[in-house]
Amino acid sequence: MADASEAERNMVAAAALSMATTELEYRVSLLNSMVSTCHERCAARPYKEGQLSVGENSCLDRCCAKYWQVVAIVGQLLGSQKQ
Amino acid sequence: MADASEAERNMVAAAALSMATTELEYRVSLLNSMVSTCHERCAARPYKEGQLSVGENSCLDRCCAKYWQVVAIVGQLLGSQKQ
Amino acid sequence: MADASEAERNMVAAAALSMATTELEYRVSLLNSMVSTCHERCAARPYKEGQLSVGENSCLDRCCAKYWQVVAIVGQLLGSQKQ
Amino acid sequence: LEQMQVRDSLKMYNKLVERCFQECVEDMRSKALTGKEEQCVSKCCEKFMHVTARVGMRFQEFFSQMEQQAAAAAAAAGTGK
Amino acid sequence: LEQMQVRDSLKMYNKLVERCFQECVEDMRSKALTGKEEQCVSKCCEKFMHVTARVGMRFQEFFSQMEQQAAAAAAAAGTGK
Amino acid sequence: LEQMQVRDSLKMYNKLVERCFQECVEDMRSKALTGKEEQCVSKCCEKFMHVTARVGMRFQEFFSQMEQQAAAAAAAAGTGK
Repeated sequence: MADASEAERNMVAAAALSMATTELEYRVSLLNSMVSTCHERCAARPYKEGQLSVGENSCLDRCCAKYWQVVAIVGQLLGSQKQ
Repeated sequence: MADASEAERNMVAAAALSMATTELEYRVSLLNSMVSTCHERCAARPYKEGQLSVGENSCLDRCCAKYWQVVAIVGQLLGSQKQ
Repeated sequence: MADASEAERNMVAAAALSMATTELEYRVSLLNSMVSTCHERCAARPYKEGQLSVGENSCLDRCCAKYWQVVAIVGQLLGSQKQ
Repeated sequence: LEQMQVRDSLKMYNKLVERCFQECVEDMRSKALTGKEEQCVSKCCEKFMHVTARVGMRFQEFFSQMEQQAAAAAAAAGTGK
Repeated sequence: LEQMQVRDSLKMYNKLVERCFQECVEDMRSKALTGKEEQCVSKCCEKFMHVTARVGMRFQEFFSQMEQQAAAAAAAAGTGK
Repeated sequence: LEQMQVRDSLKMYNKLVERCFQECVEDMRSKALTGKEEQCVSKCCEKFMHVTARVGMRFQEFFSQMEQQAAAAAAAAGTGK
Protein backbone atom coordinates (compact mmCIF):
# COMPACT_ATOMS: atom_id res chain seq x y z
CA MET A 1 0.00 0.00 0.00
CA ALA A 2 2.78 2.39 0.98
CA ASP A 3 4.65 1.32 -2.15
CA ALA A 4 1.73 1.98 -4.44
CA SER A 5 1.15 5.47 -3.11
CA GLU A 6 4.84 6.24 -3.42
CA ALA A 7 4.86 5.11 -7.04
CA GLU A 8 1.81 7.26 -7.61
CA ARG A 9 3.44 10.28 -6.05
CA ASN A 10 6.49 9.72 -8.23
CA MET A 11 4.35 9.62 -11.34
CA VAL A 12 2.53 12.79 -10.37
CA ALA A 13 5.86 14.49 -9.71
CA ALA A 14 7.24 13.35 -13.07
CA ALA A 15 4.13 14.59 -14.89
CA ALA A 16 4.35 17.94 -13.09
CA LEU A 17 8.03 18.28 -13.98
CA SER A 18 7.34 17.48 -17.60
CA MET A 19 4.51 20.03 -17.72
CA ALA A 20 6.71 22.64 -16.09
CA THR A 21 9.43 21.93 -18.66
CA THR A 22 6.97 22.33 -21.52
CA GLU A 23 5.67 25.57 -20.02
CA LEU A 24 9.22 26.83 -19.63
CA GLU A 25 10.12 25.90 -23.21
CA TYR A 26 7.04 27.74 -24.38
CA ARG A 27 8.00 30.88 -22.49
CA VAL A 28 11.60 30.75 -23.69
CA SER A 29 10.49 30.41 -27.28
CA LEU A 30 7.94 33.22 -26.86
CA LEU A 31 10.61 35.47 -25.38
CA ASN A 32 12.99 34.62 -28.22
CA SER A 33 10.38 35.52 -30.84
CA MET A 34 9.63 38.80 -29.09
CA VAL A 35 13.30 39.72 -28.83
CA SER A 36 13.93 38.82 -32.44
CA THR A 37 10.83 40.56 -33.83
CA CYS A 38 11.23 43.71 -31.75
CA HIS A 39 14.97 43.93 -32.47
CA GLU A 40 14.06 43.71 -36.16
CA ARG A 41 11.53 46.51 -35.83
CA CYS A 42 13.19 48.85 -33.40
CA ALA A 43 16.98 48.66 -33.67
CA ALA A 44 18.12 51.56 -35.87
CA ARG A 45 20.30 50.63 -38.85
CA PRO A 46 23.06 50.93 -39.73
CA TYR A 47 24.34 50.02 -36.28
CA LYS A 48 26.28 53.06 -35.11
CA GLU A 49 25.79 52.66 -31.39
CA GLY A 50 25.82 49.59 -29.16
CA GLN A 51 23.60 51.41 -26.64
CA LEU A 52 19.85 51.84 -27.09
CA SER A 53 18.63 55.40 -27.72
CA VAL A 54 15.54 56.81 -25.96
CA GLY A 55 13.56 56.33 -29.16
CA GLU A 56 14.64 52.71 -29.49
CA ASN A 57 13.71 52.00 -25.90
CA SER A 58 10.19 53.33 -26.24
CA CYS A 59 9.82 51.55 -29.57
CA LEU A 60 10.71 48.30 -27.75
CA ASP A 61 8.16 48.96 -25.01
CA ARG A 62 5.41 49.55 -27.56
CA CYS A 63 6.50 46.55 -29.56
CA CYS A 64 6.21 44.33 -26.46
CA ALA A 65 2.79 45.79 -25.63
CA LYS A 66 1.51 45.09 -29.13
CA TYR A 67 3.06 41.64 -29.10
CA TRP A 68 1.08 40.68 -25.98
CA GLN A 69 -2.09 41.84 -27.68
CA VAL A 70 -1.39 39.63 -30.67
CA VAL A 71 -0.67 36.72 -28.30
CA ALA A 72 -4.08 37.32 -26.68
CA ILE A 73 -6.03 37.53 -29.97
CA VAL A 74 -4.41 34.43 -31.43
CA GLY A 75 -4.83 32.51 -28.17
CA GLN A 76 -8.52 33.38 -28.05
CA LEU A 77 -9.10 32.32 -31.67
CA LEU A 78 -7.18 29.07 -31.28
CA GLY A 79 -9.07 28.35 -28.06
CA SER A 80 -12.51 29.07 -29.51
CA GLN A 81 -11.81 26.87 -32.53
CA LYS A 82 -10.99 23.85 -30.39
CA GLN A 83 -14.42 23.69 -28.79
CA MET B 1 16.98 -17.39 -20.37
CA ALA B 2 13.48 -16.01 -19.99
CA ASP B 3 15.01 -12.84 -18.57
CA ALA B 4 17.40 -12.39 -21.47
CA SER B 5 14.67 -12.72 -24.05
CA GLU B 6 12.51 -10.27 -22.15
CA ALA B 7 15.33 -7.74 -22.05
CA GLU B 8 15.79 -8.28 -25.76
CA ARG B 9 12.12 -7.73 -26.44
CA ASN B 10 12.22 -4.57 -24.38
CA MET B 11 15.14 -3.27 -26.39
CA VAL B 12 13.43 -4.04 -29.67
CA ALA B 13 10.29 -2.29 -28.43
CA ALA B 14 12.29 0.76 -27.32
CA ALA B 15 14.07 0.95 -30.67
CA ALA B 16 10.76 0.66 -32.52
CA LEU B 17 9.23 3.41 -30.38
CA SER B 18 12.21 5.66 -30.97
CA MET B 19 12.02 5.06 -34.74
CA ALA B 20 8.31 5.77 -34.73
CA THR B 21 8.91 9.00 -32.82
CA THR B 22 11.56 10.10 -35.31
CA GLU B 23 9.24 9.27 -38.22
CA LEU B 24 6.43 11.22 -36.56
CA GLU B 25 8.67 14.21 -35.93
CA TYR B 26 9.71 14.11 -39.56
CA ARG B 27 6.09 14.13 -40.75
CA VAL B 28 5.11 16.92 -38.38
CA SER B 29 7.98 19.06 -39.55
CA LEU B 30 7.18 18.29 -43.20
CA LEU B 31 3.55 19.25 -42.64
CA ASN B 32 4.59 22.46 -40.91
CA SER B 33 6.83 23.45 -43.82
CA MET B 34 4.06 22.72 -46.31
CA VAL B 35 1.52 24.73 -44.36
CA SER B 36 3.90 27.63 -43.94
CA THR B 37 5.13 27.65 -47.56
CA CYS B 38 1.69 27.23 -49.10
CA HIS B 39 0.12 29.83 -46.80
CA GLU B 40 2.87 32.19 -47.94
CA ARG B 41 2.13 31.49 -51.59
CA CYS B 42 -1.64 31.19 -51.65
CA ALA B 43 -3.22 33.33 -48.92
CA ALA B 44 -4.38 36.58 -50.56
CA ARG B 45 -3.10 39.78 -48.95
CA PRO B 46 -4.15 42.04 -47.40
CA TYR B 47 -6.21 39.67 -45.25
CA LYS B 48 -9.82 40.70 -45.83
CA GLU B 49 -11.50 37.39 -45.20
CA GLY B 50 -10.84 34.67 -42.66
CA GLN B 51 -12.36 32.08 -45.00
CA LEU B 52 -10.53 30.63 -47.99
CA SER B 53 -11.84 31.60 -51.42
CA VAL B 54 -12.25 29.05 -54.22
CA GLY B 55 -9.10 30.39 -55.84
CA GLU B 56 -7.10 30.08 -52.62
CA ASN B 57 -8.27 26.52 -52.13
CA SER B 58 -7.21 25.37 -55.56
CA CYS B 59 -3.93 27.25 -55.17
CA LEU B 60 -3.33 25.26 -51.96
CA ASP B 61 -4.10 21.96 -53.70
CA ARG B 62 -1.63 22.72 -56.47
CA CYS B 63 0.93 23.92 -53.97
CA CYS B 64 0.68 20.61 -52.08
CA ALA B 65 0.94 18.62 -55.33
CA LYS B 66 4.08 20.51 -56.34
CA TYR B 67 5.51 20.18 -52.85
CA TRP B 68 5.28 16.40 -53.00
CA GLN B 69 7.10 16.44 -56.31
CA VAL B 70 9.93 18.47 -54.80
CA VAL B 71 10.04 16.04 -51.86
CA ALA B 72 10.40 13.18 -54.35
CA ILE B 73 13.15 14.82 -56.42
CA VAL B 74 15.20 15.84 -53.39
CA GLY B 75 14.73 12.42 -51.79
CA GLN B 76 15.94 10.68 -54.93
CA LEU B 77 19.02 12.88 -55.23
CA LEU B 78 19.93 12.54 -51.54
CA GLY B 79 19.44 8.78 -51.79
CA SER B 80 21.53 8.37 -54.94
CA GLN B 81 24.35 10.41 -53.45
CA LYS B 82 24.64 8.19 -50.40
CA GLN B 83 25.42 5.04 -52.36
CA MET C 1 31.66 2.07 -0.30
CA ALA C 2 32.25 0.37 -3.62
CA ASP C 3 28.60 1.04 -4.48
CA ALA C 4 28.82 4.72 -3.71
CA SER C 5 31.90 5.21 -5.87
CA GLU C 6 30.27 3.29 -8.70
CA ALA C 7 27.17 5.48 -8.48
CA GLU C 8 29.44 8.49 -8.52
CA ARG C 9 31.30 7.25 -11.57
CA ASN C 10 27.98 6.65 -13.31
CA MET C 11 26.85 10.17 -12.57
CA VAL C 12 30.10 11.64 -13.84
CA ALA C 13 29.77 9.54 -17.01
CA ALA C 14 26.19 10.64 -17.52
CA ALA C 15 27.13 14.30 -17.05
CA ALA C 16 30.01 13.94 -19.50
CA LEU C 17 27.76 12.30 -22.08
CA SER C 18 25.17 15.02 -21.69
CA MET C 19 27.83 17.72 -22.08
CA ALA C 20 29.22 15.98 -25.15
CA THR C 21 25.72 15.82 -26.64
CA THR C 22 25.16 19.52 -26.01
CA GLU C 23 28.55 20.34 -27.55
CA LEU C 24 27.71 18.18 -30.56
CA GLU C 25 24.31 19.81 -30.99
CA TYR C 26 25.99 23.18 -30.85
CA ARG C 27 28.45 22.24 -33.56
CA VAL C 28 25.77 20.73 -35.78
CA SER C 29 23.65 23.85 -35.50
CA LEU C 30 26.68 26.08 -36.15
CA LEU C 31 27.56 24.03 -39.23
CA ASN C 32 23.97 24.23 -40.46
CA SER C 33 23.89 28.02 -40.11
CA MET C 34 27.22 28.31 -41.95
CA VAL C 35 26.04 26.07 -44.78
CA SER C 36 22.76 27.91 -45.08
CA THR C 37 24.24 31.41 -44.88
CA CYS C 38 27.15 30.71 -47.25
CA HIS C 39 24.90 28.89 -49.74
CA GLU C 40 22.68 31.98 -49.69
CA ARG C 41 25.63 34.25 -50.35
CA CYS C 42 27.73 32.23 -52.77
CA ALA C 43 25.55 29.93 -54.88
CA ALA C 44 24.99 31.67 -58.24
CA ARG C 45 21.38 32.05 -59.31
CA PRO C 46 19.53 31.01 -61.35
CA TYR C 47 20.83 27.48 -60.74
CA LYS C 48 22.27 26.39 -64.07
CA GLU C 49 24.86 23.96 -62.80
CA GLY C 50 24.77 21.42 -60.00
CA GLN C 51 28.57 21.64 -59.66
CA LEU C 52 30.34 24.50 -57.91
CA SER C 53 32.38 26.84 -60.10
CA VAL C 54 35.87 28.04 -59.10
CA GLY C 55 34.38 31.40 -58.14
CA GLU C 56 31.73 29.81 -55.96
CA ASN C 57 34.29 27.65 -54.20
CA SER C 58 36.51 30.55 -53.25
CA CYS C 59 33.46 32.56 -52.23
CA LEU C 60 32.58 29.70 -49.85
CA ASP C 61 36.08 29.62 -48.40
CA ARG C 62 36.00 33.36 -47.72
CA CYS C 63 32.49 33.09 -46.32
CA CYS C 64 33.64 30.42 -43.85
CA ALA C 65 36.67 32.48 -42.86
CA LYS C 66 34.51 35.54 -42.19
CA TYR C 67 31.96 33.42 -40.35
CA TRP C 68 34.60 32.22 -37.88
CA GLN C 69 35.61 35.80 -37.25
CA VAL C 70 32.03 36.74 -36.44
CA VAL C 71 31.80 33.70 -34.14
CA ALA C 72 34.91 34.95 -32.34
CA ILE C 73 33.72 38.55 -31.94
CA VAL C 74 30.28 37.55 -30.70
CA GLY C 75 31.75 34.95 -28.36
CA GLN C 76 34.10 37.51 -26.86
CA LEU C 77 31.34 40.07 -26.32
CA LEU C 78 28.96 37.53 -24.80
CA GLY C 79 31.75 36.25 -22.55
CA SER C 80 32.80 39.71 -21.36
CA GLN C 81 29.21 40.64 -20.55
CA LYS C 82 28.73 37.63 -18.30
CA GLN C 83 31.46 38.62 -15.89
CA LEU D 1 3.68 11.32 -27.49
CA GLU D 2 0.92 13.36 -25.90
CA GLN D 3 3.59 15.57 -24.42
CA MET D 4 5.00 15.98 -27.94
CA GLN D 5 1.61 17.08 -29.24
CA VAL D 6 1.28 19.74 -26.57
CA ARG D 7 4.75 20.99 -27.40
CA ASP D 8 4.01 21.08 -31.11
CA SER D 9 0.80 23.00 -30.65
CA LEU D 10 2.55 25.55 -28.42
CA LYS D 11 5.27 25.89 -31.04
CA MET D 12 2.66 26.45 -33.72
CA TYR D 13 0.96 29.01 -31.48
CA ASN D 14 4.21 30.93 -31.13
CA LYS D 15 4.89 30.82 -34.85
CA LEU D 16 1.40 31.97 -35.70
CA VAL D 17 1.75 34.93 -33.35
CA GLU D 18 5.08 35.83 -34.92
CA ARG D 19 3.76 35.51 -38.47
CA CYS D 20 0.61 37.55 -37.90
CA PHE D 21 2.50 40.20 -35.95
CA GLN D 22 4.96 40.59 -38.79
CA GLU D 23 2.31 40.69 -41.47
CA CYS D 24 -0.17 42.92 -39.68
CA VAL D 25 1.52 45.28 -37.23
CA GLU D 26 2.61 48.25 -39.24
CA ASP D 27 4.27 50.70 -36.92
CA MET D 28 5.33 51.29 -33.35
CA ARG D 29 3.88 54.73 -32.83
CA SER D 30 1.20 53.53 -30.44
CA LYS D 31 1.08 51.16 -27.49
CA ALA D 32 -2.24 49.64 -28.59
CA LEU D 33 -3.07 47.83 -31.82
CA THR D 34 -5.06 50.00 -34.23
CA GLY D 35 -8.45 48.68 -35.35
CA LYS D 36 -6.99 47.81 -38.73
CA GLU D 37 -4.09 45.90 -37.21
CA GLU D 38 -6.40 44.03 -34.88
CA GLN D 39 -8.68 42.97 -37.73
CA CYS D 40 -5.72 41.91 -39.81
CA VAL D 41 -4.42 39.72 -36.96
CA SER D 42 -7.80 38.00 -36.59
CA LYS D 43 -8.13 37.33 -40.31
CA CYS D 44 -4.51 36.20 -40.55
CA CYS D 45 -5.01 33.72 -37.75
CA GLU D 46 -8.34 32.43 -39.07
CA LYS D 47 -6.96 32.05 -42.56
CA PHE D 48 -3.94 30.22 -41.27
CA MET D 49 -6.14 27.72 -39.45
CA HIS D 50 -8.09 27.07 -42.63
CA VAL D 51 -4.88 26.63 -44.59
CA THR D 52 -3.65 24.18 -41.96
CA ALA D 53 -6.89 22.18 -42.25
CA ARG D 54 -6.77 22.07 -46.06
CA VAL D 55 -3.08 21.18 -46.30
CA GLY D 56 -3.47 18.65 -43.49
CA MET D 57 -6.25 16.93 -45.45
CA ARG D 58 -4.10 16.68 -48.58
CA PHE D 59 -1.23 15.48 -46.42
CA GLN D 60 -3.19 12.62 -44.93
CA GLU D 61 -4.61 11.66 -48.31
CA PHE D 62 -1.09 11.43 -49.66
CA PHE D 63 0.22 9.22 -46.89
CA SER D 64 -2.80 6.90 -46.86
CA GLN D 65 -2.47 6.57 -50.65
CA MET D 66 1.19 5.70 -50.28
CA GLU D 67 0.39 3.04 -47.70
CA GLN D 68 -2.29 1.53 -49.95
CA GLN D 69 0.19 1.34 -52.80
CA ALA D 70 2.75 -0.30 -50.56
CA ALA D 71 0.13 -2.81 -49.42
CA ALA D 72 -0.95 -3.48 -53.03
CA ALA D 73 2.66 -3.98 -54.08
CA ALA D 74 3.21 -6.38 -51.19
CA ALA D 75 0.04 -8.31 -52.16
CA ALA D 76 1.14 -8.44 -55.82
CA ALA D 77 4.53 -9.75 -54.77
CA GLY D 78 2.75 -12.42 -52.70
CA THR D 79 0.60 -13.49 -55.69
CA GLY D 80 3.61 -13.61 -57.99
CA LYS D 81 5.23 -16.36 -55.92
CA LEU E 1 16.90 22.33 -16.46
CA GLU E 2 20.44 23.63 -16.14
CA GLN E 3 21.29 21.56 -19.21
CA MET E 4 18.39 23.25 -20.99
CA GLN E 5 19.73 26.67 -20.09
CA VAL E 6 23.15 25.86 -21.51
CA ARG E 7 21.52 24.63 -24.71
CA ASP E 8 19.37 27.72 -25.00
CA SER E 9 22.27 30.07 -24.55
CA LEU E 10 24.27 28.18 -27.18
CA LYS E 11 21.30 28.38 -29.53
CA MET E 12 21.02 32.11 -28.92
CA TYR E 13 24.75 32.45 -29.55
CA ASN E 14 24.37 30.72 -32.91
CA LYS E 15 21.42 32.84 -33.89
CA LEU E 16 23.15 36.04 -32.90
CA VAL E 17 26.16 35.11 -35.03
CA GLU E 18 23.89 34.37 -37.98
CA ARG E 19 21.91 37.58 -37.59
CA CYS E 20 24.93 39.85 -37.26
CA PHE E 21 26.73 38.10 -40.11
CA GLN E 22 23.75 38.65 -42.36
CA GLU E 23 23.25 42.24 -41.37
CA CYS E 24 26.88 43.29 -41.38
CA VAL E 25 28.99 41.24 -43.78
CA GLU E 26 28.60 42.88 -47.13
CA ASP E 27 30.67 41.01 -49.64
CA MET E 28 32.92 38.00 -50.07
CA ARG E 29 35.80 39.65 -51.87
CA SER E 30 38.18 39.32 -48.94
CA LYS E 31 39.03 36.59 -46.45
CA ALA E 32 39.11 39.00 -43.50
CA LEU E 33 36.35 41.21 -42.17
CA THR E 34 36.78 44.86 -43.14
CA GLY E 35 37.01 47.41 -40.32
CA LYS E 36 33.49 48.54 -41.08
CA GLU E 37 32.11 45.02 -41.00
CA GLU E 38 33.89 44.28 -37.74
CA GLN E 39 32.50 47.40 -36.10
CA CYS E 40 29.03 46.61 -37.34
CA VAL E 41 29.21 43.10 -35.87
CA SER E 42 30.25 44.47 -32.46
CA LYS E 43 27.48 47.06 -32.41
CA CYS E 44 24.94 44.56 -33.68
CA CYS E 45 25.83 42.13 -30.91
CA GLU E 46 25.90 44.78 -28.19
CA LYS E 47 22.60 46.22 -29.31
CA PHE E 48 21.02 42.80 -29.42
CA MET E 49 22.08 42.15 -25.83
CA HIS E 50 20.49 45.41 -24.73
CA VAL E 51 17.31 44.59 -26.63
CA THR E 52 17.25 41.18 -24.92
CA ALA E 53 17.59 42.81 -21.52
CA ARG E 54 14.83 45.35 -22.16
CA VAL E 55 12.38 42.89 -23.67
CA GLY E 56 13.20 40.37 -20.94
CA MET E 57 12.32 42.97 -18.32
CA ARG E 58 8.95 43.72 -19.93
CA PHE E 59 8.40 39.98 -20.28
CA GLN E 60 8.90 39.29 -16.60
CA GLU E 61 6.75 42.25 -15.61
CA PHE E 62 3.95 40.86 -17.72
CA PHE E 63 4.08 37.38 -16.25
CA SER E 64 4.38 38.55 -12.66
CA GLN E 65 1.40 40.87 -13.25
CA MET E 66 -0.59 37.97 -14.65
CA GLU E 67 0.21 35.84 -11.64
CA GLN E 68 -0.83 38.62 -9.28
CA GLN E 69 -4.14 38.98 -11.08
CA ALA E 70 -4.69 35.23 -10.89
CA ALA E 71 -3.93 35.31 -7.15
CA ALA E 72 -6.27 38.28 -6.64
CA ALA E 73 -9.03 36.52 -8.57
CA ALA E 74 -8.53 33.38 -6.47
CA ALA E 75 -8.69 35.45 -3.27
CA ALA E 76 -11.86 37.20 -4.47
CA ALA E 77 -13.45 33.84 -5.26
CA GLY E 78 -12.51 32.66 -1.75
CA THR E 79 -14.15 35.71 -0.16
CA GLY E 80 -17.29 35.28 -2.25
CA LYS E 81 -18.01 31.86 -0.76
CA LEU F 1 23.72 9.65 -30.96
CA GLU F 2 22.88 7.56 -34.00
CA GLN F 3 19.26 8.49 -33.44
CA MET F 4 20.35 12.13 -33.39
CA GLN F 5 22.09 11.73 -36.72
CA VAL F 6 18.98 10.27 -38.33
CA ARG F 7 16.93 13.13 -36.97
CA ASP F 8 19.41 15.71 -38.19
CA SER F 9 19.50 14.28 -41.68
CA LEU F 10 15.69 14.24 -41.84
CA LYS F 11 15.66 17.85 -40.66
CA MET F 12 18.16 18.78 -43.34
CA TYR F 13 16.05 16.95 -45.91
CA ASN F 14 13.00 18.99 -44.93
CA LYS F 15 14.91 22.24 -45.04
CA LEU F 16 16.40 21.45 -48.41
CA VAL F 17 12.95 20.72 -49.82
CA GLU F 18 11.64 24.00 -48.43
CA ARG F 19 14.58 26.01 -49.73
CA CYS F 20 14.50 24.55 -53.24
CA PHE F 21 10.72 24.85 -53.44
CA GLN F 22 10.92 28.51 -52.52
CA GLU F 23 13.75 29.28 -54.88
CA CYS F 24 12.47 27.27 -57.85
CA VAL F 25 8.71 26.96 -57.90
CA GLU F 26 7.43 30.07 -59.58
CA ASP F 27 3.69 29.90 -59.74
CA MET F 28 0.70 27.81 -58.78
CA ARG F 29 -1.11 27.74 -62.09
CA SER F 30 -0.43 24.05 -62.70
CA LYS F 31 -0.56 20.91 -60.59
CA ALA F 32 2.71 19.57 -62.01
CA LEU F 33 6.15 21.12 -61.90
CA THR F 34 7.18 22.66 -65.21
CA GLY F 35 10.36 21.34 -66.85
CA LYS F 36 12.17 24.50 -65.84
CA GLU F 37 11.08 24.22 -62.22
CA GLU F 38 12.06 20.57 -62.08
CA GLN F 39 15.53 21.28 -63.44
CA CYS F 40 15.97 24.14 -61.01
CA VAL F 41 15.06 21.89 -58.07
CA SER F 42 17.62 19.27 -59.14
CA LYS F 43 20.40 21.82 -59.57
CA CYS F 44 19.45 23.55 -56.31
CA CYS F 45 19.66 20.28 -54.43
CA GLU F 46 22.91 19.17 -56.07
CA LYS F 47 24.52 22.53 -55.46
CA PHE F 48 23.43 22.52 -51.85
CA MET F 49 25.05 19.12 -51.32
CA HIS F 50 28.31 20.41 -52.76
CA VAL F 51 28.14 23.51 -50.59
CA THR F 52 27.57 21.28 -47.56
CA ALA F 53 30.61 19.19 -48.44
CA ARG F 54 32.86 22.22 -48.95
CA VAL F 55 31.75 24.07 -45.84
CA GLY F 56 31.92 20.83 -43.83
CA MET F 57 35.54 20.38 -44.91
CA ARG F 58 36.48 23.90 -43.79
CA PHE F 59 34.55 23.33 -40.59
CA GLN F 60 36.48 20.21 -39.67
CA GLU F 61 39.80 21.82 -40.58
CA PHE F 62 38.98 24.65 -38.22
CA PHE F 63 38.12 22.45 -35.27
CA SER F 64 41.08 20.10 -35.72
CA GLN F 65 43.35 23.16 -35.93
CA MET F 66 41.85 24.51 -32.72
CA GLU F 67 42.40 21.20 -30.97
CA GLN F 68 46.01 21.09 -32.13
CA GLN F 69 46.58 24.58 -30.80
CA ALA F 70 45.00 23.63 -27.48
CA ALA F 71 47.23 20.53 -27.31
CA ALA F 72 50.33 22.61 -28.18
CA ALA F 73 49.43 25.17 -25.52
CA ALA F 74 48.95 22.41 -22.94
CA ALA F 75 52.32 20.90 -23.90
CA ALA F 76 54.01 24.31 -23.64
CA ALA F 77 52.46 24.85 -20.23
CA GLY F 78 53.74 21.42 -19.20
CA THR F 79 57.28 22.26 -20.35
CA GLY F 80 57.18 25.63 -18.61
CA LYS F 81 56.65 24.01 -15.22
